[in-house]
Amino acid sequence: QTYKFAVVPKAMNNPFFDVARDGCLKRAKELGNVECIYKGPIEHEPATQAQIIQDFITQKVDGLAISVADVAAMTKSIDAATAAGIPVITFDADAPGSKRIAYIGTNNKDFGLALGKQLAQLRPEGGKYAIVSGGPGAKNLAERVDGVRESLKGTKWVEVQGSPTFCNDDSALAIQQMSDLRTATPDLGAIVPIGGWPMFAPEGYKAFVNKNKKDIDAGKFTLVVADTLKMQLELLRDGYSNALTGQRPFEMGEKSMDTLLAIKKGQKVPEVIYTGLDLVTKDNVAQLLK
Amino acid sequence: MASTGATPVLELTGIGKEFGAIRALHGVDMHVHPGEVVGLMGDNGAGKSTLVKIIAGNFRPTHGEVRFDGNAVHFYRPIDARAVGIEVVYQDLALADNLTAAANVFLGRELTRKFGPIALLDHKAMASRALKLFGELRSETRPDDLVKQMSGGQRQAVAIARTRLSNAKLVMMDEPTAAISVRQVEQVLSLIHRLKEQGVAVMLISHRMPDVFAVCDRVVVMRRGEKRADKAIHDTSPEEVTALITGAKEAA
Amino acid sequence: MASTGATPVLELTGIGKEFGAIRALHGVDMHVHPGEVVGLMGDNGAGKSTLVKIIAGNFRPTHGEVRFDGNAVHFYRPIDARAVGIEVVYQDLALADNLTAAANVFLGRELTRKFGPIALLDHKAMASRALKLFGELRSETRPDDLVKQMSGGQRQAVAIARTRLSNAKLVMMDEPTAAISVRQVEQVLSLIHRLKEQGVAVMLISHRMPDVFAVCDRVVVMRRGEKRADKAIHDTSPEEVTALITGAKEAA
Amino acid sequence: MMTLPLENPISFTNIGRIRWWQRGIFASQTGYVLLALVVLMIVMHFASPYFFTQGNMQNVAKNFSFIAIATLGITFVIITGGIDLSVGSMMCFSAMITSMVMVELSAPGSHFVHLAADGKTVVANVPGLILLISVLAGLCTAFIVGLVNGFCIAMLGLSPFVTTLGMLSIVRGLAYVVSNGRGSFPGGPDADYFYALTSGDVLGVPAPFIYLVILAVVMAVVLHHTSFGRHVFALGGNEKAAELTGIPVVRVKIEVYVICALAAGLQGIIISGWLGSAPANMATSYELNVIAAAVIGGANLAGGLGGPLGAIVGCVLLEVIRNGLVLAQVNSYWQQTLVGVIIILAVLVDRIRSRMT
Amino acid sequence: MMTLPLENPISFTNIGRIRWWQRGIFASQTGYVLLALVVLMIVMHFASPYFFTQGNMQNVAKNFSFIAIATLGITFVIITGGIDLSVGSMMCFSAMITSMVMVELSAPGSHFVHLAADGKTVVANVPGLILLISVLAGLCTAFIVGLVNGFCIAMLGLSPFVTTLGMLSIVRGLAYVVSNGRGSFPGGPDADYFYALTSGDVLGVPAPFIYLVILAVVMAVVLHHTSFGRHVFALGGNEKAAELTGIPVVRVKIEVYVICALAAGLQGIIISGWLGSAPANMATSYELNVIAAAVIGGANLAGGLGGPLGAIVGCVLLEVIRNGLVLAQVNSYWQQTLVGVIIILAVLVDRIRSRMT
Ligand SMILES: Nc1ncnc2c1ncn2[C@@H]1O[C@H](COP(=O)(O)OP(=O)(O)OP(=O)(O)O)[C@@H](O)[C@H]1O
Ligand SMILES: Nc1ncnc2c1ncn2[C@@H]1O[C@H](COP(=O)(O)OP(=O)(O)OP(=O)(O)O)[C@@H](O)[C@H]1O
Ligand SMILES: [Mg+2]
Ligand SMILES: [Mg+2]
Repeated sequence: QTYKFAVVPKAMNNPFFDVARDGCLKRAKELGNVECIYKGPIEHEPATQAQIIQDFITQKVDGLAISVADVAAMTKSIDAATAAGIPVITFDADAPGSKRIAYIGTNNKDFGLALGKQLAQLRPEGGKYAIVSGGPGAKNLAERVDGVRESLKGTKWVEVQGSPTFCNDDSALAIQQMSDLRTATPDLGAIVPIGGWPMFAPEGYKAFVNKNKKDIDAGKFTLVVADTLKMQLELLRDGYSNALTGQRPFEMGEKSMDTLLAIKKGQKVPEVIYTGLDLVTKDNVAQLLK
Repeated sequence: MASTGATPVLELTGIGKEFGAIRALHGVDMHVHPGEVVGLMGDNGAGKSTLVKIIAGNFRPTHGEVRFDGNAVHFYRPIDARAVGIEVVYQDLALADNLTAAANVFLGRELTRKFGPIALLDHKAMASRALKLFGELRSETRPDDLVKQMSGGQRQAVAIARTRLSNAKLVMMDEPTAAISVRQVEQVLSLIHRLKEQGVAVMLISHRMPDVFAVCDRVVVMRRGEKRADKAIHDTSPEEVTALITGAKEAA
Repeated sequence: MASTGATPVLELTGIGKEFGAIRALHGVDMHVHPGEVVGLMGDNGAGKSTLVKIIAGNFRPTHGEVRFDGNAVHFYRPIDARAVGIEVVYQDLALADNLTAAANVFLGRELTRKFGPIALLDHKAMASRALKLFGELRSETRPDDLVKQMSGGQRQAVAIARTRLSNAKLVMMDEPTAAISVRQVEQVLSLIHRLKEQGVAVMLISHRMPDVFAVCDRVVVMRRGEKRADKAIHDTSPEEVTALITGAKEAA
Repeated sequence: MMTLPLENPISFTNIGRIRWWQRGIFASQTGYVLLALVVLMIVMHFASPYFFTQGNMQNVAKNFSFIAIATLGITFVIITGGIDLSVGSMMCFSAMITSMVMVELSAPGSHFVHLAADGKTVVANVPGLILLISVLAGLCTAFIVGLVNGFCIAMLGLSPFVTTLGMLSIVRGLAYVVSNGRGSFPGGPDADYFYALTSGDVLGVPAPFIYLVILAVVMAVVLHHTSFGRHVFALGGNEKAAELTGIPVVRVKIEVYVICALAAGLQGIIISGWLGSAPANMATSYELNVIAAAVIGGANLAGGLGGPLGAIVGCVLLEVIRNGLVLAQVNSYWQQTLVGVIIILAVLVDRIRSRMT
Repeated sequence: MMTLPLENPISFTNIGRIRWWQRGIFASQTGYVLLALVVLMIVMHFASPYFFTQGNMQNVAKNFSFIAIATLGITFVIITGGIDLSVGSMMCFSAMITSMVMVELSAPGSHFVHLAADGKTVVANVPGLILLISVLAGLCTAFIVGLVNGFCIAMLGLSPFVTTLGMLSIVRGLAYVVSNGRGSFPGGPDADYFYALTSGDVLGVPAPFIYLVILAVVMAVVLHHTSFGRHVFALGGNEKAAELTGIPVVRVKIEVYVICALAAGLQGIIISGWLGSAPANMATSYELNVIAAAVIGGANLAGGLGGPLGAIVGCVLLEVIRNGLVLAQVNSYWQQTLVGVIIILAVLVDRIRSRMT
């Protein structure tokens, strides 16, 4: 018997979910009896995601893996799907109060804490820092911001006014904002983008870094960036950032398929599966790039 | 003839209007009495339509004062002028192309029927009333046709029909007969006669000398924004007026 | 007078046009010879402008055939008609309000100067040529003013000036004198005379009886989409034509 | 005024009868898009067996009602020749205010909810009052935004595009500010009424659909049988003429933008009831969908044309495309391309008409 | 034709001289928005001492050039009274095609790159050829999309809004399809030329800014000194009249949409050069910014008005607002609100003019 599992990302225009999708597709192919349908709203917009879930319920797919765009909204949809007999798991972003069977992903608070900790370790002497975030409405990003702030609370790092800036997942805008932040506060000690957006535009990012190369080499300006896509690792290797903290979206995709299949087969699955974080610096980048 | 003793309905003193560098009007004095038909003539671009638009509250004059019914008035919008009893047939007709002829005639003063608290349009009454008005003008205009699809003359008939709806004190017609056919021209002239009999003041702008001489009591000639002549119709002749319009004669 | 022996420039047979349920034209036959001035008269909504628009390639006829210079023609767009030598002054003038008078006159056939491979507009030449054309019409129209800001008659002068640019074989004027002043009317009539002398055929649509009788060789009367009369000007009288227009007389 | 007796009443000998298929809806873009819609639904039926199931039809009915009410509102604006880009943000902001007020009023200690002796909360007042007040608060916000839009456009004469684009940004920003980016959730004792009224159904018909039908009928009457409606059309046909004939242009314009904002606000409140949440990024970029629906249904951005039926047909078409492509399991990347193709094809059908005349 | 001798040449006695401040730019929205821009820049100077630093000015110059070229293109469309919503998608798709072709051609074994004996790749052909071909490929794609837009709008008579909205979806979908959602990166031996041409600078002036200035000058000449430009304006002023006076309306319209698509394509390619990548979500919803910039700068969506200077002023204004608010360290939630407020205020300045006449 073959199963049709639908994977619903928060937004299809985010490269992060492309990696998760690739994980799903690869795993589905390996499993053989699983088909992975990848479909979500183009932009991060909860109502559209809810409508798409409805359509999958109508279509009677065999399982749903959802990256939750809005907890309250999705709780209703998840419960509706469960009522229709479709098992639901969440990945990347959770809806803890819902009837979802399992969550696969990272703890975003921990993610933020890790980013902060990396910065504190690299530059214990402290300074001014700014955060670049994606969209003001995304809960997981808000948690990361909280994490960063919390872990830097006891240190000598202080956040500048106007941080975080929101780039709406737009790479060009993220880099423009980083330049502006640096111009606004010339003694800015660090920028922490809590998503990989600026590095998704490698040339623009390099141009920005090259302008500030002197300060970076002198240890006066530090870049700790979230996510560990291949291009980001290469940039780190080439000295364009000081540290990266990454989730494992590919694994999230793979595990989603495994978990849904296990549920279908009546096996018991753990309720929360953390895929873990990768903490990358110059020292271990080569190993991750392998 | 006009009762020159009574207060004029309309009195203009020193009206001037500039559009940037163009001096469209300059120091125009004029008055119109109730029941008087005044012809306003002048070359193209002499400022006739501009004058009408100032009186109708469409533009505000740069200089001068407008008095209506004895009081100084300042119209900020056309609706203000309409409220005191000024009706205008504009040269560009002011029609909403996407509406029917009947709807255009009644624009801004639709007939409604009350259904409890709600006033709904009385389509039938408007259509039949409009048909009657077009009939009076001898115009073959169908009330339910869209104005967009109408011929030039039919459009003009719609614009003229509008002025018949209210009890105006002053009716200004800016070239009302330009596009209409012989038979309707007669009707418009007889309409002006009837207005006059009812004591309504009429200002007729036209390039058609015979029409002006047929209905007007007085003729005012404009040239390049200035008033050049203001004569009772029996004191002048078409030849003189033509000479004044073209500038062959400077003033009279 | 017209050389009735030669082939007509324009020959219409059985032209019909329906707009939905409105039969705007029905079975119209007509011909115009080179150097002939034909007056087209009729009540409002008789179908005159529709006929002009069909000849000008603006509408396609529902029935019938148009022959130009002896050949059957099918105009798909106005530009096709213009290409064979038909010039039209439209009743609604067809002006682009946001351009200057000079730009409007030369619309679609701008004067340019070559700079190597690039042809740039020759603003000066167009302005001076336009000024001359307006002068010929005795119209106080400034070439560099925007048409938007112009008076009704100035706009009409711009539309008329256009026809003077090309060597047309047939010029159709749909109420060219409706909005213009006495003096310019004379100029338009003399313009028609000059066109006639040059062997150009002219079709004049007008509601002004004296104008038609002053310049036309022949008058065609339309009523409710049908041709009711087609007479040489010296075989008829204004009274007869009026009767035909209003329907008092059925046909002649 | 006295009327002349007519010697011979005018008759129109050259006017035939307009055949039924040359009149009304059959001669309008709305009619032809409706035709395209029917064709599309038949195609979808063959593409997916689930399409015509009762459950899916209910879904479709609900989903399209979600943008249709806002589309009715914007249709007024489009008929006057204006545009309103702030509807998406407005939907979000109204929904957010409503649920924030609902939660606020439901907090123990407010004027509406008291603590009983046993520590449980007790609603002190009439049931439903909290709901009523919070919905009114949401609509009030919409009213104010609509008023500001209308004021800038009608009184100050700013371009509708720029004004409402600015307002899009302002309103969305305010939604972030008031919720601190977090969004809000309806809550308190009246939340259940709220959910029943927004996502419940009556005999299988979703509640939003019922509201939609009622509003559409009201709109049809207002547009075609009241002076206000007449003035709206006149404004779109020739604003200058409308001004000259004494139509209160400024007032009508302001009213139109207020109606649009109110419709968007109501729409947002209904959506938030269905979602059970008013997230801060709700309805992002819905303005394009809403305008597209109106235009596809036959409203003309140049003004003077449009109506409720067209608005609804446009919304149904967009929803059927969206829903159908998911059901038909088209590759999601191709889906987006197909959505575009079908939108263009649907309006292309209308060209058959111009070819036929 | 023969001309009558004039007995007395026409003179205009009631025409004064138009003062310099009543003419040209000083009497246009562009001029007043420029004024607003200057005021805004002064305010920003006091809000942040870093605003007027050389580095920041370079940044601003680069950033606004990023949407300004597309804005020049869409200004043509807007002048004819049309609209093009597909510019954002077009930017992305062209950029993607360019970098994919560049990578493809640079793959060892293609016609352009061979493996030398020692295993290293050798460019066999003229340096820069790969770059040229790939940029042409990107522009070609844009050309085709523009042609389809133009065809649907001019020949089939579809509404520009609906057509280009459909195209927005189609083109974005295709970008996802060809890249499988992953985006693409310029690569190969010519990538360095590419980066130099797109993100390099000449004597401190960013390259995109230079392209922009050149294109703006060309556009000014085309609009005001060629028949084509004249026809574009005539189309926007009165399409019916344009048709009647024998302007090839269909051709002009198609050309205008092609120009717009090409400008957007070029813009996208330049951006991708600066980014070093052509992500599939690049330039999402930039269409609204681009249209807003044109409209703020004085183009009129009703047609007949607009120009390159206005387009640039609009873009600079938007960029200064964005940059300035970050520099002034305004709270991010309030930023969005302020952007909207400033946009509205900027066009409000233009009302001074109507008050003054
Ligand atoms: N809105 C405007 N802006 C600038 N100039 C204008 C405007 N309206 C009119 N003018 C100018 O003012 C002058 C007078 O125009 P007006 O329309 O009053 O003439 P008119 O006497 O009605 O002519 P006609 O007999 O041709 O209708 C003209 O030179 C015209 O160009
Ligand atoms: N586009 C159209 N659609 C529908 N009906 C039309 C259209 N154009 C004209 N008509 C109708 O056709 C008839 C003839 O109109 P036309 O404009 O030819 O009249 P006309 O003889 O030029 O009148 P006028 O002297 O008033 O200019 C009218 O009844 C008019 O309503
Ligand atoms: Mg006039
Ligand atoms: Mg006519």
